[in-house]
Amino acid sequence: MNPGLNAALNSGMAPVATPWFFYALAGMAVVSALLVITLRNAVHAALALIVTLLSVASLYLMLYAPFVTGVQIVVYAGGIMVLFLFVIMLVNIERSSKEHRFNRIWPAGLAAACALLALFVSAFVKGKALFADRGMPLPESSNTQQIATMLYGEAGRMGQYTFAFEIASLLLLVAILGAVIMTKKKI
Amino acid sequence: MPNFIMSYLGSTVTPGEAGNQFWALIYVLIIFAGVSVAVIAMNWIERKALAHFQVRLGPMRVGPHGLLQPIADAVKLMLKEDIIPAEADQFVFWVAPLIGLLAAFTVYTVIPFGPSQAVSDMNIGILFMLGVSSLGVLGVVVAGWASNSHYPLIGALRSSAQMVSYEVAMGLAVVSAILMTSMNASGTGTLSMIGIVQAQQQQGVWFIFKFFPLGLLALVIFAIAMIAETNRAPFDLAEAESELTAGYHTEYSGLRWSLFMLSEYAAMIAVSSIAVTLWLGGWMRPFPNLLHAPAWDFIFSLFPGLTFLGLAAIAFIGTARMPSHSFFKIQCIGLAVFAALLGFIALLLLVAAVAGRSADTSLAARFNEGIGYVYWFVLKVAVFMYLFIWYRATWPRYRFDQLMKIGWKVMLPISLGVLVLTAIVGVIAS
Amino acid sequence: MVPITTLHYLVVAAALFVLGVIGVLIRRNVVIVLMSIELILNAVNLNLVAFSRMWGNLHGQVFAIFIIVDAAAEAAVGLGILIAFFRNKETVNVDEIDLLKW
Amino acid sequence: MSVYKDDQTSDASNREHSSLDRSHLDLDTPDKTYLDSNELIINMGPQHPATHGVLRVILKLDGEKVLGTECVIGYLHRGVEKIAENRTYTMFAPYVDRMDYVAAVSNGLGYCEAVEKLMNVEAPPRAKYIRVILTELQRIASHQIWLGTHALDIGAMTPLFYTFRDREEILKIFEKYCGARLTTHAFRIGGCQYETYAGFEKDVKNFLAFFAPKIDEYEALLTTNRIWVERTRNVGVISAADCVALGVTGPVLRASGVKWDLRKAQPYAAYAEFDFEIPTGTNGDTYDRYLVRMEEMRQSMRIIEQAVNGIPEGPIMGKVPKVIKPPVGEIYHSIEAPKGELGYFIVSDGSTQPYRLRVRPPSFVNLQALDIMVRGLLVADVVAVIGTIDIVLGEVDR
Repeated sequence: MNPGLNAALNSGMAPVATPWFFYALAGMAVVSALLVITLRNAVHAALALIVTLLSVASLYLMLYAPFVTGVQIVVYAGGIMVLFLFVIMLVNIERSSKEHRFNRIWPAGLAAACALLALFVSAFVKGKALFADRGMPLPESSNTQQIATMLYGEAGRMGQYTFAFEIASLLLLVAILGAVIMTKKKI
Repeated sequence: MPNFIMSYLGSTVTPGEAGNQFWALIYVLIIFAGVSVAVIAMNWIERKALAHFQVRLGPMRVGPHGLLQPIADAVKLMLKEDIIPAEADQFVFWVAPLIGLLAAFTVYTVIPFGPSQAVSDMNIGILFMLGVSSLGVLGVVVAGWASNSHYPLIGALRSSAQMVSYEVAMGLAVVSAILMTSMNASGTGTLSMIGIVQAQQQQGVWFIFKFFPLGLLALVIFAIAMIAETNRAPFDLAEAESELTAGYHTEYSGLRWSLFMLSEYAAMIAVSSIAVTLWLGGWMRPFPNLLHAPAWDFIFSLFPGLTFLGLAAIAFIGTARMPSHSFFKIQCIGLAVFAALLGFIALLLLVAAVAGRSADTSLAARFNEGIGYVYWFVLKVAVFMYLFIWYRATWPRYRFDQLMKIGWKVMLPISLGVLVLTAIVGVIAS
Repeated sequence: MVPITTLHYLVVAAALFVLGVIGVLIRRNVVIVLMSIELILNAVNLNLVAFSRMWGNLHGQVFAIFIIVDAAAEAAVGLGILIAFFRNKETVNVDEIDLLKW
Repeated sequence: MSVYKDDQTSDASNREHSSLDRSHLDLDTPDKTYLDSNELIINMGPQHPATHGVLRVILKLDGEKVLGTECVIGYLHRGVEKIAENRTYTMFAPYVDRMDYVAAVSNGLGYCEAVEKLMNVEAPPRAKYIRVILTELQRIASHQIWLGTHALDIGAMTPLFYTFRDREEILKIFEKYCGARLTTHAFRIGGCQYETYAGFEKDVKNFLAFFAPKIDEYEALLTTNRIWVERTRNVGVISAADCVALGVTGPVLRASGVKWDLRKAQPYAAYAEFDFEIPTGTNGDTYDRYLVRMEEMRQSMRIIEQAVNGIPEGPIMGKVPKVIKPPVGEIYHSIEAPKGELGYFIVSDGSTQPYRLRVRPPSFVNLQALDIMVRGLLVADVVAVIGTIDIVLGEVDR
């Protein structure tokens, strides 16, 4: 065991992994995101999106957010993307793969997106000082428990987000019903 | 002794937790090789056991009692012509088995073979396992789609629908076990795989026996869901030979097909490991709470050696019973060498067990302890693996609508009920 | 080697966000437009989690979880609409979804 | 790729070139495409593990639901009926073994009896008893193959090996009796070629003692197996009226509740002398057919037991001339083969060769019921129903 590293880990100061990991994951995420929006075949795009999602999940892990990582993998990669693949198989993409990928106003869209990018860049350049660390990074080991406390509250006390959490479950219920009704042939 | 070996042996946490990348890598390699060997062994055992269920002999020609058959098959599959259907999506066709394989093997990083015998102890261990193993469904869907053929597509749709719907019941069963981890003084549970076993250790009960029969029910639900999850009989509709020829991998052959098989068996071992970790006390030996005297420790530490001794004895008997024809000479020698190897391992383990008893802090004791953890874990997993074979030999196959009916109308309500009851009983008990 | 700061994550998130916006704006296939929306949501999530680390509290992570829930609901309903639409019009192209222009 | 639209277009274009007339099947492309009402047309067979040979079934599916089927047969057509016109009556006898090759003895019995009836000769009693014993053994063997393959189709692997293990004992008796195991050619016109070998009775009795617990073993695996019952009950239901209308015979008919067995209705060979039951079902579903066939195996054992105990002494060959030359005329004779009514219609012009020989194979007729039985069921049920009809393609195609 490396005592120095261990001590650093316990204090929560050191990065979880080397910067190389960050650059590799960030590169993977961005490149596959680029593929998502450029690939002709929707299944290929979906596979690229899965790579993006998993890279982003790994980035969460580097940000000491293991629970979000788990949720991202379970819900996004395991759930939503399977749904996407199902739908892609059901709808006809044979035809769309022979058509134009981009709509007629794509220069305008690209220009708008570039403007947005410029906005982001200027914000980052000017407001660099805003993004310095303000607090102690949180320990990773009790991440799940702390999130649970925020969502469900502790003994006898409602959590900060309990109400929002219940609303979210209601939203999901509505979404399930909506999706079922929408896809049913005859109601 | 080099420093890095000692550094591991002195540690009581997993390499991942200790940030010991060297040992983590070694662990990954050991687990990868171990799982591959286990899959090969499972292949042989399944064929032999299935054959004996069905009054046949099974593989007998390649090696003594067909022991080398899986290796011969692996070589054959690798040398086979690599066929990609003309209309298939080449890239996706290639990638699909790899997705399944990655999903099946990645979960092994958090499987605890012992309190420090895991690559890493993730804070979200069980969530990670469920999530990553559910990624396997992507490989199936994509394989069926990429083949550009009807049978694979139907097979893929079937199996993905099946996997997704049984994941729900499976997840709820898992949650009820996780709920049990929180029933201690502090009231905080854990998602960590090692933490779950340690919770069982602290509470002095395997979760299968906790709140009887709630724990048992949860395990039964999980055990059923995991069969569906891994597409095994009687839920093997995706590969229903008589209906869809071979399901989603109909168009696959050679190496890529073997990758599918490898990931299927690896996934079987992985889900069995989850079941063992969550309900059967993981690496713990039987009755650590009742039979806790040091003498019992010693007796149980003899088990690995005795098991190998038994296997060696079986191999020796097999050698003795070989026909004395000259044709069988090489096989006879091979089996004898194999038996001797097993016997040697047995001797080694027994010596370690005896040596580990005398000195409590010695290297031998540490080694012995580790062997014991891995042995009990693997033994429990092996029971589940045997059940997989047994089911396959005994039961016909469910129909798709029946499968869905069972998943949503039977398993889901029961698992929900078990979850709610576990919570209620837990609150009352505390 | 520059240590990884919050800004690094923000830049990645901004890149993902912009790519998602481009996808929404220029792609014709609704499925890919929906995927681009997922990209945008992921970029937002990455920002939230990075800020959560920056401030040293968990609110960002909780918000990220809510957004994932929202994304699931969005995907289910969006794909439901898509299927219903495909059934009637036999197309998945956004620029052919012009019934309201009548 | 889209399964749905793509298939329809390709199918529509294929159909113009196809010589198959599918008009009666209503396999038209719908005018409008509805996603989940999109029909999928898949080919099951001729190379498919569950079509019992080379049956090709074109399935029209809605998702997994079967909207219609069409059987394409003839992949194993060998022109048996035409061959008969160019062979003498004696020379043709081995050919009938190749029709239902898992029940060769029954085929031979039907043919020999038809020719005997045409010639107005009768086999001596001992020969009749030998015929009954062998035919009933063959019925058990045929049902064993049915059970094994049917169970395998539904996903139970193990019964297949059990049934094949036990069928071996029957084949051993055949081999000892006439030297052949599968295509036995056991009988001759006018009686039997071979006298029973020494120990034949003992072998048969041994088999009966051996087999009685084995049926229980099969039943223990399947009859009360929940999955088996769920997979077979109310699957492939066919009413008695439909059966009669389609000419379906054999266990399929009896499982629908019609007590029709040629062994009782028009006794041939020595069947009039034996005491046995005709098992019938009530629902006409796959489970009933399974039960009927299991019971038939038991009844066959009863018949064999009576026959082997009461086998008379005497000649085994009737008075038939060396050259078989039936008088001018025609005859239809049918027997209860394991799969149903096996009929031979022979027209004789007084020469040594049949002028026309027509076989009424039970599998061929029963296969017609497939479409009625599987409509509205799922793909998985199609294989179950093909299994339960118990077809042998050699007999369907001839």
